[in-house]
Amino acid sequence: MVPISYYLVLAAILFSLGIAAYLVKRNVITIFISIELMLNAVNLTFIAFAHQWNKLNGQIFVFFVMVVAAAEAAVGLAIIIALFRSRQTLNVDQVNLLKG
Amino acid sequence: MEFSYLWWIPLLPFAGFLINGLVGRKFPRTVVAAIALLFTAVPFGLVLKLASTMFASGGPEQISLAGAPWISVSGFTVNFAFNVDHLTLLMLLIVTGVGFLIHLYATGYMAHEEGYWRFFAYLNLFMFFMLVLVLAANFLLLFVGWEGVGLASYLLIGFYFKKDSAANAGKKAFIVNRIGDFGFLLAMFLIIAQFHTLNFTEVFAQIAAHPEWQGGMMTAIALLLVLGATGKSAQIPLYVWLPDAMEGPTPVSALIHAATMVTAGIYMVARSHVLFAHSPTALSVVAVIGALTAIFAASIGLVQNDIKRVLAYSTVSQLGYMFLACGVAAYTGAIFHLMTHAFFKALLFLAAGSVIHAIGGEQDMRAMGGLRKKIPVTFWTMTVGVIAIAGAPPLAGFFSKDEILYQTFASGHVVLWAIGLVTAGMTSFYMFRLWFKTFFGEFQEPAHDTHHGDDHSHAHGVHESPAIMTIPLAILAVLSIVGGWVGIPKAFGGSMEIEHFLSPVFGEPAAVAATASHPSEFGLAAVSVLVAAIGFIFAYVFYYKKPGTLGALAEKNRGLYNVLANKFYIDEIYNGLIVVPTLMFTRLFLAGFIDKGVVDGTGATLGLTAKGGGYLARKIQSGNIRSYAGWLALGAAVLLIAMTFGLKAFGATH
Amino acid sequence: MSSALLSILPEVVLTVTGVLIMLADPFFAPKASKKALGWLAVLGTLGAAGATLLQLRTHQILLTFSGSIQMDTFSVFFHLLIASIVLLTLLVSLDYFKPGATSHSGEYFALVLFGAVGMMLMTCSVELLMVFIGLEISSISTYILAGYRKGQATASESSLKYFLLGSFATAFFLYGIALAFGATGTTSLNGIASGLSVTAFPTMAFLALAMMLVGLGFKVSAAPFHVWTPDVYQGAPAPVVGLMSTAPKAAVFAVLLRITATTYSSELLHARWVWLIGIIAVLSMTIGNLGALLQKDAKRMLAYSSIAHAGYLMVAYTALPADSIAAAAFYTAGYAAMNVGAFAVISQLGGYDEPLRTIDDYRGLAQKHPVLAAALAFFLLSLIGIPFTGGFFGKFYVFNAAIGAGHVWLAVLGLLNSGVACFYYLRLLTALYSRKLGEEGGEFEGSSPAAAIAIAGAVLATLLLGVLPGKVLGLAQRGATVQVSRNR
Amino acid sequence: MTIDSSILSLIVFFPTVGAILLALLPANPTLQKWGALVVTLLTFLFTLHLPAHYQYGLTGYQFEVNVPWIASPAIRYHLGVDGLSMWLVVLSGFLAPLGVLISWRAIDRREKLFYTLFLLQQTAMIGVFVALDLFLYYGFWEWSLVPMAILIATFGRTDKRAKAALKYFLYAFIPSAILLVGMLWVYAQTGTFDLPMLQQMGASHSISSNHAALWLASLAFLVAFAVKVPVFPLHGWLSDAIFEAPTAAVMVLAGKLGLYSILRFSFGIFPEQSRQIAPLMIALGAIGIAYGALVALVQTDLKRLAAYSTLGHLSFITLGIFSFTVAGIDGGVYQIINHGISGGALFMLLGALYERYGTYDMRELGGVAQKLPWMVTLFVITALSNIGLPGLNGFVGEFLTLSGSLQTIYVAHPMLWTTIATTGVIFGAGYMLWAIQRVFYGGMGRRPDEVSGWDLDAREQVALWPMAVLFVVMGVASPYWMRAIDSFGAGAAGRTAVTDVHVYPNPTKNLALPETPVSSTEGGAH
Amino acid sequence: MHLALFFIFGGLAVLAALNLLLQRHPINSALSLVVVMMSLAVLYWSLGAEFLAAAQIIVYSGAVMVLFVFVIMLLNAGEEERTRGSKIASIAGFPGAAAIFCLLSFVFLSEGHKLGLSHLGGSLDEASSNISQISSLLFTDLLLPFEVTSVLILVAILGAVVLAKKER
Repeated sequence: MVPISYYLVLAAILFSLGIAAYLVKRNVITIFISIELMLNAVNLTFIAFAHQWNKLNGQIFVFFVMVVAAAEAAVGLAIIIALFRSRQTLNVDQVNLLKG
Repeated sequence: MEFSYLWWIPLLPFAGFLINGLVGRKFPRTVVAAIALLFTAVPFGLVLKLASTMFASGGPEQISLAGAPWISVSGFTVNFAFNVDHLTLLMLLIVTGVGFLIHLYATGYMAHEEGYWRFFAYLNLFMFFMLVLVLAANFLLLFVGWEGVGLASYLLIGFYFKKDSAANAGKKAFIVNRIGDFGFLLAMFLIIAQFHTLNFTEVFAQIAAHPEWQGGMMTAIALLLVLGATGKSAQIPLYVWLPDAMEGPTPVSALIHAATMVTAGIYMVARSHVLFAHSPTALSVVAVIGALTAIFAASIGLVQNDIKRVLAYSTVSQLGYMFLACGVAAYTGAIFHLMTHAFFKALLFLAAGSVIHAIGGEQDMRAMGGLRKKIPVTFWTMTVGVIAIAGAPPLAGFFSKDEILYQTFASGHVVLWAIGLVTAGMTSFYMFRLWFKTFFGEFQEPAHDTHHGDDHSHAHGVHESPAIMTIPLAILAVLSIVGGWVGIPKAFGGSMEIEHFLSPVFGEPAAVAATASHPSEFGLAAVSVLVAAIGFIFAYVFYYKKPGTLGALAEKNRGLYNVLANKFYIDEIYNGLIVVPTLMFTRLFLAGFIDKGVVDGTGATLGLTAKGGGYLARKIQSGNIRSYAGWLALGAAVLLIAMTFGLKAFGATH
Repeated sequence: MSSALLSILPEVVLTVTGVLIMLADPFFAPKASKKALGWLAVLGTLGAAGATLLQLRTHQILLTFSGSIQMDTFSVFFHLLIASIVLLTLLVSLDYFKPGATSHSGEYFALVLFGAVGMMLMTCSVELLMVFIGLEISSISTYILAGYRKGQATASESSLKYFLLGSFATAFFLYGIALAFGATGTTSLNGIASGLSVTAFPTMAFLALAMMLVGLGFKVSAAPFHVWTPDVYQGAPAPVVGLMSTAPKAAVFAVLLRITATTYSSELLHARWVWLIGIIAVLSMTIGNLGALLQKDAKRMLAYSSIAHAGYLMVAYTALPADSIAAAAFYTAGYAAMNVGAFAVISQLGGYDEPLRTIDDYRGLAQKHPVLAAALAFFLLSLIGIPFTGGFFGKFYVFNAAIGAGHVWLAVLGLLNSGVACFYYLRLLTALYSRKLGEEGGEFEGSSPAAAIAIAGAVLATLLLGVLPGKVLGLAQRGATVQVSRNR
Repeated sequence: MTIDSSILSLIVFFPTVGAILLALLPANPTLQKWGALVVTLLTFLFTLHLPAHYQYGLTGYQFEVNVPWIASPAIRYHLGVDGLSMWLVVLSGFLAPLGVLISWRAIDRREKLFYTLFLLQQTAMIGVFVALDLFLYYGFWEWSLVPMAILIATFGRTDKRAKAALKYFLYAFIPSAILLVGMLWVYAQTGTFDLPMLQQMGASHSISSNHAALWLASLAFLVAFAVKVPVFPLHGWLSDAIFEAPTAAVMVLAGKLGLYSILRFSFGIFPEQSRQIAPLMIALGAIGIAYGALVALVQTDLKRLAAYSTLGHLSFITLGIFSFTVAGIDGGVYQIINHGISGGALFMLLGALYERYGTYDMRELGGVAQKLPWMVTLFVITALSNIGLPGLNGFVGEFLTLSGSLQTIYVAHPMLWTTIATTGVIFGAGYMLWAIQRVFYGGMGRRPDEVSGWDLDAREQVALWPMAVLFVVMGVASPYWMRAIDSFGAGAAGRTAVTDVHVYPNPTKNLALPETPVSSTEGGAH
Repeated sequence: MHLALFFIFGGLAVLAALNLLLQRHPINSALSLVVVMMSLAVLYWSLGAEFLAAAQIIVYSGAVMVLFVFVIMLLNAGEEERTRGSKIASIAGFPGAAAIFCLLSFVFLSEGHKLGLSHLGGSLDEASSNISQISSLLFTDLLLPFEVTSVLILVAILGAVVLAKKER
């Protein structure tokens, strides 16, 4: 018997680690990976709450999040490829032509 | 309306102005002159007609002519309205009569000038405004004429606008007059606030009905009016424009700056005598200003070398007399002197013009001499003028000046009387000085010095002026002799007709005059004649007998001489104390600090602040995704905290 | 027609058209002009607009698909708005891709249509799941559209920034949904609305709303979540910017309105929400306007301006329900008309490769293209908020609502901001009408006929919204009444 | 639709129609010029309908048209004129053709743009004068900025034109934004934008009971208007805008709109607050008069000189209207018209001078009178009108405003402020005459020496002489105009029982000794 | 038992996430994420979401992560350079992240008593399996989202084609 709040805190930890990773990582792909981490944290929250409320909606939401994440991954990686083609770099710190 | 022809008195000159001003350029000179003369002569005729009506026994003492409203707002209306009483009539006679003569003279004098049409247009314009001034039935209409003559004076002084000095003098005249007008305006505002009308009859009736109103507001109004008068009538402290005004053509000096316009201040004070009667303070101020101006200007006149400037300072000095007369409530004396002065001063100026004309534009008396034979008519007429102003009986100046001095003495202002007396001596001296320097001594071949004085470079050889100029001289000379006879006091066996004539306006002669003994009046007259004789003797000695002694004297008293020659440095003092500081203050503080600094600076500072904000906003926009994520994270955190714990800090209780 | 089909008819029409375009695309040579497909898309959009009008005529509120779709005047308003924006964008884009510029011009039209499907779905969904999916469809398609000019180094950067930051924000939004679900046990907006007032977890509800606000704030580029906007707009193709600065924002604002409506029943919640939004509004206006002051690039400047406009719009959210909803809805319409128009002109001037970017490049434009310049000037005036333009009435209603609700300070700050704003709009405007041409000699491209129609349409819309706002406002007010009546 | 109810709409929108026509016509300079001239002349003719059919005995609005426009918020298309606005409309109509005439040669490129904007500006301006719905008014008010800003930005004469245009726009727009807040607040309180209704509410103190809020709202109104006037020290934009703007634009740049708005809206909606702030405004007016004249005195550029002169003249009006005396308000309104004509003529002449010598710098000019006699004639007449020579129009207005300011009961020392204000007549003469001297008199300046100028041509004479004639006619026949104005002024000065305003019993008490006449029973100033 | 399961896999997930953060090579990060996902799958299962647990492994860590790894390999991404591109990320971002974490944990823990306890593998409805419940829901009530997802995927495909395809 684990309190639901434990799951939620775990999700919060993962979410924050995702943010942190986003901030730390220089490689575009890794940053993208961090986002996936955040999404996973949210998924965990959903499932925990679904358990709490004893409702399937939460779980189904997670299912859709997975689909969306897959779609995003396809597009995101395509964008990254396009970027790499034009810039020859994956380092975000060097992607700053647009500023000011 | 029986008297509706009065409207034409000012309007005809105005028509002349319009015709000459708009299309005169295309006319030949004779036509221009004819128009100008015609539109001056007819009003003169109308005035004569009017005079005959009013002089006739049983004739009206006062004629009121109300026209359309000019300014009309709820609770306050000013009409175009004329009011003719004996004072006005006298002024009308002087203005139109002397005005016509001077017009006549000018047709000859200006015959070869460029802008002939312009000159006569301006001259007619002047006539228009001057006539409005004297005819006006309320302060505001008077003010129209008042400012209008100032405008005409401005235009005529600056007639030779190519010359910087002329343009400057015109401007100076206008601006100094405006300082006076500033006072006049304020006086009118106060009158409106107090009486809700500007009509002479109503205002004075209200005042007269309340003998208990003394000082206070009355003094304030009166003093402000006096400020106006000092401007127009060239009194201390605003006399400075008049000597410079001699930059204008000589007929202008004669008409405007001697005979008519400059007397407007006297006229206005006399017109407001009911008001002044309620303010002894103001009267004293007037008297003191007058006396001081008289002697002050006379002392400067002692050493001037420009013939017209001598006459100009003399005018200022004589106006001082009139002021003095007003100040001692001897309004009749003031008006009397105003009239005689109009005759002889116009004569003097015209004669001086004739002299200048004769010798090709030279105005410096040091370059003159021995003209007696060359231009006899001018010489003789001028001699009459000089004697008249010097105050020798039985010429006009004697009676009027004597009346003023007597009234001053009789009213107990002994010091002022003494000042007046000394001034009389000085007047005699500088006039004869002028006379001797111009007509006696060695004849000098005129140097054609075109930059100096009127532009008379056409003159070849010294010659007498044409008849069209000498005839007015002659007429004025006659008037200068006989003009005073209307005011021969009883002590001399006269009947003081002018006093009776003006009594509907000023009331019966003051008790002091009535009770004064004839012997004292006779004695005083003798003293003044003596003083005038002393003046003559000095002039005779220094400038005829032993020319050069005075030079030595001046050398010894270099300091005093310089002070006088430089007109007490008043222009410089005004410049240094008022004009330059004002300009510096404006340039540095107002335009520099307030306008550029505060007014513009506030806007600029706000703009810069906004731009600084823009710079910061751009700084945030570093282009780095991780930074952006950082902002997002921070923003999210703040938002979450704010939402969770409420916004008590912001007082969000709603 | 079944009510279920009717309720999503516009989306269906658009989807079908999009699919048709995709099917037809292979029949064209890769780099050939695909204008025909564009016209097809235009037809589809017109069809969708027609379908929306059909919805409008039913005069009823349809709750379909197990309560996840709600067809009401509110949704119809935004459907029409989005359809109009898409229509103008398509018209502007018809000649935007010159033959040979890219081999994907066919997909472009399909993507625009699919994106529109997502946006429309957002506005008619009352189920957060549908909102989320709609949001993702619209987001992903705009991510792609932003990076369309692959040849440009800035394009992929723009796309990447949009994508990475967008996903980041989506995670927050999603977390918010999760928390809302946690607090109320449902992801249906109607359920949440009734659940919020009785929830056992009020703090969680606060967090949920805040998290959603982060995600949605990002999408409408409200400060402090605006950082992506200038970079993305600058790198994206002009017609796309016109689209993505208006249509998805309108959709998100609609969602935000619906979410705001859920808070009305909880006094405490609503008070906090209002204050937060007020502060976000002020921040957005200020940062947006200040940031724009020093910009040289016209698109970038307008990007900052769009941040500011998001701020103005959010002012409406602080007011009482009925007025504010109508005001906000009207504002989105006014803003859409002028902004799409402005970017339409810019896209015509700049062309695909955008040789003319900075304000200096626009110098003297009025001499070369007086009509285009006048149109742009008009849009700029509307953006400033000069009366008799849509922009003015938008602001007018918004601030009127705020003052009506007693938030005079917001109105003062907002209008002061609009004062500051006129500085940079005018800089562009005066450049248009200045004497000298730009340094490069200013070889502007003329506008294509289709784009001319679009620009004329935008001008007309802006003008109509400014002179006769009654019709649109009436629709918005009817929509607002639906929202209020449901939640009160 | 009778002619009386549609004439205002016609006047307002006819220039717009003209502008659209011009925009559609080809950019042929001659065509554009003549087109603009015809349109403006026709508009002027239409405006003349107003004085011809105005019912002078009545107060209140005439030629009204009042139809609903927008349901929510309640906005109506409500136009009308009264004694205040009628002559302003005619004045705007009168100035427009003159503006076209004077631009004939000065605008030698992009005529189409110029005249289109010029006509749009006219619509906005007249619209401001006739709108009786607060919202409608605001619309015109804001719109009046735009064509003007573009005109300055496009046709300004130096490289700083864009900056000047921006400055002008920002100065006017930012306070207008606050004005909008004030308007919306008033609407929130009253539920109406209709001016006559608001005036009634203002008079009966029923707009709001919140005094602080009313104060703030009245300030929001006043500041926006005061900047537009401009009232010292809010004139930061004036000098630069006038310096840059083309003549036709300068003629309508300052004065009218702001002052009218103060009279109509500040006084109308906030009668009490306006009186409370009167001491400040009177002081600013008086200082502005002296300040404008003094600063004008030290300018070397004619346009800047004229700009500060404008400031001075407008300050007379501020002083007058805030005295809340009949004379002050009547004179102020009259002076608005005068300034439109006299100031307009001055700028026209300066523009003509610039066409000839390409400079406004007095240091480069001089002796021009020798070459251009007509020019100098008209210039002197105009200058005299500007410095308020009696018998010309300027005097009537100045005299009334100053006499009004002395009678005001809303400041403690009316004499002091009136005295300061009256110094303006001295300095005013100073800078004007000095300018005339430096430009026209004396020796030949550098430019006139190099460039052969030409005297006023027929077109310019046609444009200028009507103004010169008006100077005189308005100077001697003021009642013709005043009767309409007075019906407004008497109302505005005496409007409502004003509570809560400190009133000083006798305006000239400070000067008067106890025994002097105190005829306060007659109560000239109410 | 349940608690141990939670702590073991929860701990694993956190450690893997930390590893993700600390590793410098993208591949390592990607694989760390796979570990996180695997651990979460266990936790999903423990919360009664069997279907999602399976999907997590098959779809997420299987398909999606493979895509990541594939792209990493395709682009031949090497170790990250530690460039200093952003100060804000650490100045503003980390405090932000920490604050978010603290706030969330605080809220969850303080409201924890109101939240219930989880029971291991507790199916939501004893009568049918998790999968059948989900699928019945998916094809009835949630049919529309399901269908709309197809549009999403269509967009994604389009995007991938448009962006990743080389222009000839």
